[in-house]
Amino acid sequence: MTAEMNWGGTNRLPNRGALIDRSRPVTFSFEGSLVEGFEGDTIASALCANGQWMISRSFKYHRPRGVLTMIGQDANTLVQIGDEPNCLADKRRIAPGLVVEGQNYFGSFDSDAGRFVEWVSKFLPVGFYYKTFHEKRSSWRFWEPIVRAMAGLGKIDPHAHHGYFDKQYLFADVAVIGGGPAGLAAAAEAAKAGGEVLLIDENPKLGGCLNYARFDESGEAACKADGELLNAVKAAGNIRVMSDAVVTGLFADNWIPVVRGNRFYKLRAKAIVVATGSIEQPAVFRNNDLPGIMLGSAAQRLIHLYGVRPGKRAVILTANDDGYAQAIDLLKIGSAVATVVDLRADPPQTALSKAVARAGITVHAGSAIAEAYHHGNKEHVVGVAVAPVAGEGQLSDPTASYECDLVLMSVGYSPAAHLLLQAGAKFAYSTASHMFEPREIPAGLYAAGSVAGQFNLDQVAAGGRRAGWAAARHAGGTVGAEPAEVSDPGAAQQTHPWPIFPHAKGGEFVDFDEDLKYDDLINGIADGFDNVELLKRYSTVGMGPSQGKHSAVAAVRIVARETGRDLAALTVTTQRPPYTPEKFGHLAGRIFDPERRTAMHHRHLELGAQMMPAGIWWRPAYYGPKAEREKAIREEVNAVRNDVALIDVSTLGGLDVRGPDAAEFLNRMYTFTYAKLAVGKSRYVLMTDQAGVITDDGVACRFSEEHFYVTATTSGVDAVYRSMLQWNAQWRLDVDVANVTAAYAGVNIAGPKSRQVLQRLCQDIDLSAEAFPYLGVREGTVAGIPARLLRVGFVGELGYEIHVPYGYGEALWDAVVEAGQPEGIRPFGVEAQRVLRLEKGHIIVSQDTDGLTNAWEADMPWALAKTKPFFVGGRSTQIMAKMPLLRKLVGFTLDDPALPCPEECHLVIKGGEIVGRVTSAVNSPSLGKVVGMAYVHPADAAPDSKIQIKIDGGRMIEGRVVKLPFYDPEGKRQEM
Amino acid sequence: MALPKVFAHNQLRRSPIYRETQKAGAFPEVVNGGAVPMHYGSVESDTLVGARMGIADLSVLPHTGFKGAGTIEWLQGQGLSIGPDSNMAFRQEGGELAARLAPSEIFLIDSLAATGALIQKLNGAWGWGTEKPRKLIGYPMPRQDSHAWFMVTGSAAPEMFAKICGVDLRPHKFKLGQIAQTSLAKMSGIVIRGDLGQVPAYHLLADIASAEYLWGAVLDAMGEFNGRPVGLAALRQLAEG
Amino acid sequence: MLPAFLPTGLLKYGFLKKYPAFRYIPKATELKQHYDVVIIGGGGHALATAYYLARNHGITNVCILERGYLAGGNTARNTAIIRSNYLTPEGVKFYEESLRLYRDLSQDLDFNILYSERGHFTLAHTDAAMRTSRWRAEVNKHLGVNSELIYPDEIARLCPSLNMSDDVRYPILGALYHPPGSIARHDAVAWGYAARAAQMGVEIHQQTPVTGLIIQNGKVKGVETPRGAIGAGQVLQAVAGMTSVVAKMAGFKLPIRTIPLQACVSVPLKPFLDQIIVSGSLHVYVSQSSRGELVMGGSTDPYGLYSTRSTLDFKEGLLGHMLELLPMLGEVKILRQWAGMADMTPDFSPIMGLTPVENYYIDSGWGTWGFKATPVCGKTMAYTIANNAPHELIKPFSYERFLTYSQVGEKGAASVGH
Amino acid sequence: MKIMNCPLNGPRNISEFVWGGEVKPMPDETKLSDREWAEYVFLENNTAGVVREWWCHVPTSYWFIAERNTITDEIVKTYPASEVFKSRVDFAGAKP
Repeated sequence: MTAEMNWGGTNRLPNRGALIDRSRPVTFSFEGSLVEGFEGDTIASALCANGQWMISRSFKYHRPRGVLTMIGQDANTLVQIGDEPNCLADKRRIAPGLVVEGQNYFGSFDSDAGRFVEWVSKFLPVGFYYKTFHEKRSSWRFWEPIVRAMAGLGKIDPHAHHGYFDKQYLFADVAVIGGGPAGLAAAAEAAKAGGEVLLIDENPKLGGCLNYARFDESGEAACKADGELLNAVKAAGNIRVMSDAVVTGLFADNWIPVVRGNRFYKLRAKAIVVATGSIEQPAVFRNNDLPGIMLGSAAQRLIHLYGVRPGKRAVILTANDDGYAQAIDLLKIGSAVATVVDLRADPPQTALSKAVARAGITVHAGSAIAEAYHHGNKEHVVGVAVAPVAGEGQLSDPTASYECDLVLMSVGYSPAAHLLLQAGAKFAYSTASHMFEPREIPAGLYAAGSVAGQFNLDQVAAGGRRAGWAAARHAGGTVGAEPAEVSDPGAAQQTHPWPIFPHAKGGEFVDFDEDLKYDDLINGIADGFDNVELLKRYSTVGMGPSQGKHSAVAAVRIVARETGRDLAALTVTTQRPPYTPEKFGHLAGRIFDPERRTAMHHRHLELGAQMMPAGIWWRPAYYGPKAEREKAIREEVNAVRNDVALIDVSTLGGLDVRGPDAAEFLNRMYTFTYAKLAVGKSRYVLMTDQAGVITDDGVACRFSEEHFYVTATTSGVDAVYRSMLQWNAQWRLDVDVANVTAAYAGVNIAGPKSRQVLQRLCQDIDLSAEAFPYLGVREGTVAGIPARLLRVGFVGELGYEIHVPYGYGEALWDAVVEAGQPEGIRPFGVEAQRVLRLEKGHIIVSQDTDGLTNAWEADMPWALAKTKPFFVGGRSTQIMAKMPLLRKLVGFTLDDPALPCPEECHLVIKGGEIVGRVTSAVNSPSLGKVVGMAYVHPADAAPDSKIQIKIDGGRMIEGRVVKLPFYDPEGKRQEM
Repeated sequence: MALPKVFAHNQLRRSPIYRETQKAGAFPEVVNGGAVPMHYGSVESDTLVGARMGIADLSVLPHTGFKGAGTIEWLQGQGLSIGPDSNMAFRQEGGELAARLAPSEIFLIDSLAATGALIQKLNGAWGWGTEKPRKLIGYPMPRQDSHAWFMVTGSAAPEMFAKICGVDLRPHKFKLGQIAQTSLAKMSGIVIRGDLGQVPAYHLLADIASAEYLWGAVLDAMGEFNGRPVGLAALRQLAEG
Repeated sequence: MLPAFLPTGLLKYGFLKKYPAFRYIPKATELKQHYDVVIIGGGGHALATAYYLARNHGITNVCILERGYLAGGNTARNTAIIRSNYLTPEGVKFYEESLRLYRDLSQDLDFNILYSERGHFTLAHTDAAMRTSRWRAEVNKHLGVNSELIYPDEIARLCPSLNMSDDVRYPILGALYHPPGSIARHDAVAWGYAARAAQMGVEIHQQTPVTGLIIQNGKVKGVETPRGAIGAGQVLQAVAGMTSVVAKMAGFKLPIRTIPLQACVSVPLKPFLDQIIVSGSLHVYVSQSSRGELVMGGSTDPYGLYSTRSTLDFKEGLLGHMLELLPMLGEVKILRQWAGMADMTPDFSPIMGLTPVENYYIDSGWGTWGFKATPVCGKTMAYTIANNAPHELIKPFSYERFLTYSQVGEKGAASVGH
Repeated sequence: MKIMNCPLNGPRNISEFVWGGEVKPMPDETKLSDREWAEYVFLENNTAGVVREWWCHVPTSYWFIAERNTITDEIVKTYPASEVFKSRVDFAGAKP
């Protein structure tokens, strides 16, 4: 052998391996030792090439496991790669320096301490954990950590951080899923209609089984078909091919996730051809899980895709022609075939079976493998016993045994129907083919190839063409004559009805993922879980990483027989997305999380503001280091009370309500009345929902007969706007509502000196108390910027809210700060504003109200119009007026200066019962005492009533109810 | 190496992302009372980039809107040509685009010449009537300040959009002048196809308060196409073809 | 000490030749002409009610009618979280009783429900969330429930896996910590109740939908099924996800909207997350099951639907937020997703007890909080049926409360599906 | 992802829309007892079958009506709200 031959492993075959590039050697490590492979190898193929057959440890018994499918449909090859757990070694391609480790073992991979579980396995029947460990409450406390420690497969790296994943939308007229013969034919045919065709295949090379399966002795049939079909696809100009791309689901209206590399595609197609093929099914016999025992198709993949010899001496268990094809494959690479064991009593004479006979290979017809043998460590199969089939699932005593290092299972298939089932297709078990077959497929979806029960190559291609044609037509393409059908005599000979052979000593695995043996299912049924779904939940069959791809059909067969039900009436358990596991990173993608910033955002940062989220906005909480929070807030409050300060109020909701019915509209949306509100004036607005619950508030400013500018809460405005539009879609009033929140930046300049500061910037508005009184609104310019000015009193001092177009916001801020220098103007944040408004007794909707607060509880009857015929929530509010009031929002203070300030949501207790809670409380800088608002029992709502507040540590303190507002009750300061 | 002479923070009107374009090395000029990036070092290289994958900040360029009963009639009375279809943008004589967002709503963006002539005229012309009952002529909308205005250009633009937008914007599916009011990188926005000569190009109008977020999201999506910010001058070059 | 814990119950399985099967779920028999109590629905609540009817009230002539397979609805689809850290005194008292029953349920039923105390963390990322957390903590403590508002340093100490950094979009400001928060094997709860109820004579009929109700002058007399009509003295409907449809047969409407709630699990991982983590602001919750799977969910779907189809956008939204909380999970994989149907009420509290139809009772409005209430629902509904009067604990949850504007506002404590 | 056909914007992913619940025209409150009003406010048909619903296209804040099958999630048809709410609504005492 040449040096190059030697590289890449002793089991490497010459002149084979469609996917590997022998000119590109690659070295990686497995469990610490270096492994040589070629570019294009998967981890598993490279390991097999180097004689490392054990790739993982099983979930429960920690048995050695090796290659089963070589296409990632099983969980036998799960490995850990750096911070990626549970990675499929038979799908993941190797790369230089890749560090691969085994999973789920204790101590060392080769001698795993976890194996002890199997030694005691007979004491651990199906669902054993339901049956014990609960003698006392403490029993489970003792055992659970032990059971829990055994759970799981791969490991998390706590310090990992997710990499760069992103997403992209795709669009196509026809999407073809699966690049095997059916998919190729479908794509080529669909393309004839001229639409956009997208062909998606999970493998690096198109062709599917044509790349490894054998349809005749010479192998020419596959090559010929491959060539023709590929050329047709290449020839079409309108087929986009996505290889190495996995479709993981099929959702409503043909919405398809496609995973390729670190990108997650979301495809919308007008029509879809599902040509996902079928999943070869294992046989169930004692020790059928040993490394060296694999599906026939897995061996063919190793040979033809990776140039790896799966074994030197093989026993083939079959029930169809494919087993004979595999025998020929093995002979051609110089491996011995000890025997072919055929479950069928008299296998049909086919070209392939004759060829096998000519090669002098004994065929045990009507026989099965009774058990597979191993050495102590169970790390590889070393031989099998063969016994005649005596009846369904019954064997006579073994008549022969063979030494071998390879056992192939080729006893039948099950359609890879997951995508179709997810989309609502109905499949039913055919007693002719012994497979589930499509009965009902939703419009716009078409199935072709073995997923649709087609196996004969000509029939598969024809099925593909017909599906491609139908899909193109459904997608609105102009199609020619419908391609002809080809019937298939062969399908009935593909799958054996009962490749399940229990053994007196057990060890016949039905579910490799979950280490479930034949008896576990039988016993589960005997325990009363005799429905497929119940048995799944009780025994966990099909719940492992491969989601029952190899166990679901066997489970249904067993349930049907044990309960005497008709298989045709049963279905496999619900197939849920994803078809193959999707990474969190794929689903998350680039995390899009929009945020809104005011025009002055960066000014706040420059001034050292601590920002806080308000809805999706950012607002300054206070200015200064976190450590000096209290001090900063107090100074900001004092600045407003004594001098002048400014706050960014841009996030406040703003709605322009315009038109002949503007006033009538507000009358209906809010509790107050606005018809008679004078132009140039503003008035409080309170909104309730249909149930009379307070939902928002603000002020309405009337700039003209037909124009109101209405403010709303920062986080409420979008909902307010939306509900206004929905109501007027029903009322049809002549009014236009526009959400102009972002369009206007806002600054509230507040404090006794605010007028003199503003005067420097505002020439065209007379700011005098007489000309521009409290609650007045004006339009003019500030610092040369067109502005809306509002005299509102939220903080209780002389103040002006200035609203200017967003683009001018930063310039306005700069101008006000500049103009206020002589007065030492400073910015204040949301925290100070909360203190100021609390001193004035103004509520904050959603802090001082909750999801059920009505106007009576909030003590705001003054905001309810008496004379209006209607407002949203009006009737409910009237109804609640007749009912006993259960709580009332009041102001309170603490008379004992030694008492600590209660926290928001500390409870108000009366006679041991919870009657309310503190909604806001602060140690008021302006008043030098604790003031707050709380819900109290209505009996205690009168001023000077005493209330009991339960603060930290369960301590009860006494508060006294006082009339609101706390600060400047006559409102002289804000009306200056 | 020349340095910018105009600075955005010296203007009254400021683009919501002027800091970003400044960081990217923009050379601005004053347009419509604000600073608009004309190029990022060289108009030529901007133009080359723009033909492949570029994004321009036009937020300070004149744009406005009108909506409500009577809007279309009034605008037509003012000489605008507006077709019957919603979600189509109609080119005016001066190159402005009248984007019909709804049966009675127009979003008007200026041409790249950015004279502002038509928009000033309309803003000036609109007023509450004194007649009784008042004739309904719609209402002005503060679009200049509710929406940031970016232009995304280049052959890679459609594929870039496919990373942030679920609507198929590829030229053979999204015709010239067509409008998509949709979700972009999880925020609402308006996309108008307005090719520059042979180069695919899209106006992108979105919430001005989220402009920095969107600018960042688009630049991130442009990365694999080696896209970068380009100036208004390059757009004009491409438009001339 | 150790011997006390030896699982001696398992010895027989090892030593006996033949598997000593115990039929937990009895074979279906013929339907009788008449039962004292017919329960529509074969989920956890129905089975628990049947169990307590038999055990606490000696009423055993009871028949459970399940249209599909046993406990195959929301009982099979929930994420098995148990807690009592609610917001209203009514809610807290109710769920606390449920927790009390859960603690001893394995012994009570002689069936291990794998009840496991993990500690429940409701993360707060905003001021508003902090206020709600303190509110819940204060109400809980006042009523003797173990809850505490804790701050980032302690959160970091208790759940080291969480991303506590400040430079994320929604930094963690604090959390409502509820040490008794637990998980259990949801199916096992139903199976245990079924097995013991059946032993006391309760009949369980799967694949038997109720197609109509027999009501004479305002009084229920029986139910109709494809297997024939059955007479009944009293009838309970416990059909989460189909509540309005069945109630319509009884002739009344409910303040319920049926909305899907989705969830998913990861491929099994070695245990690394011992706690139950919930984030209302990020709409996610996660715990790690005894199999090693991460069990994850979020808030209900954006619109109403009577279907358990899965959506992709649910997963995309959920995992985006999940990686903000647990950024090390980028390479972890989703194994399976599914959905249940949640009957959402306006105040996020259940609707239980008597109905406008005489002798017809309802156990509904279980939104996203049904599993954790299973034992207490069984106990209180059994009492309510046996006495034809609502149990003290469920009086606040009456159907009437909406018509009298006296709702029980739990939104603050239940709005994320957990 | 479902496709919702918006009367204004055409077919879009349903994630661009918010659900407004069943169309429940408001009865004349002057003709209802308190209890009847509470029933109108709180009780839902929650129909399993084809239902007439409010939907809003978020990017345009456009409200319209969709008829959707709540069992199959099939969207039967969509149309502007004006096809149901044809004329101006006034309340007794309110001047037009």
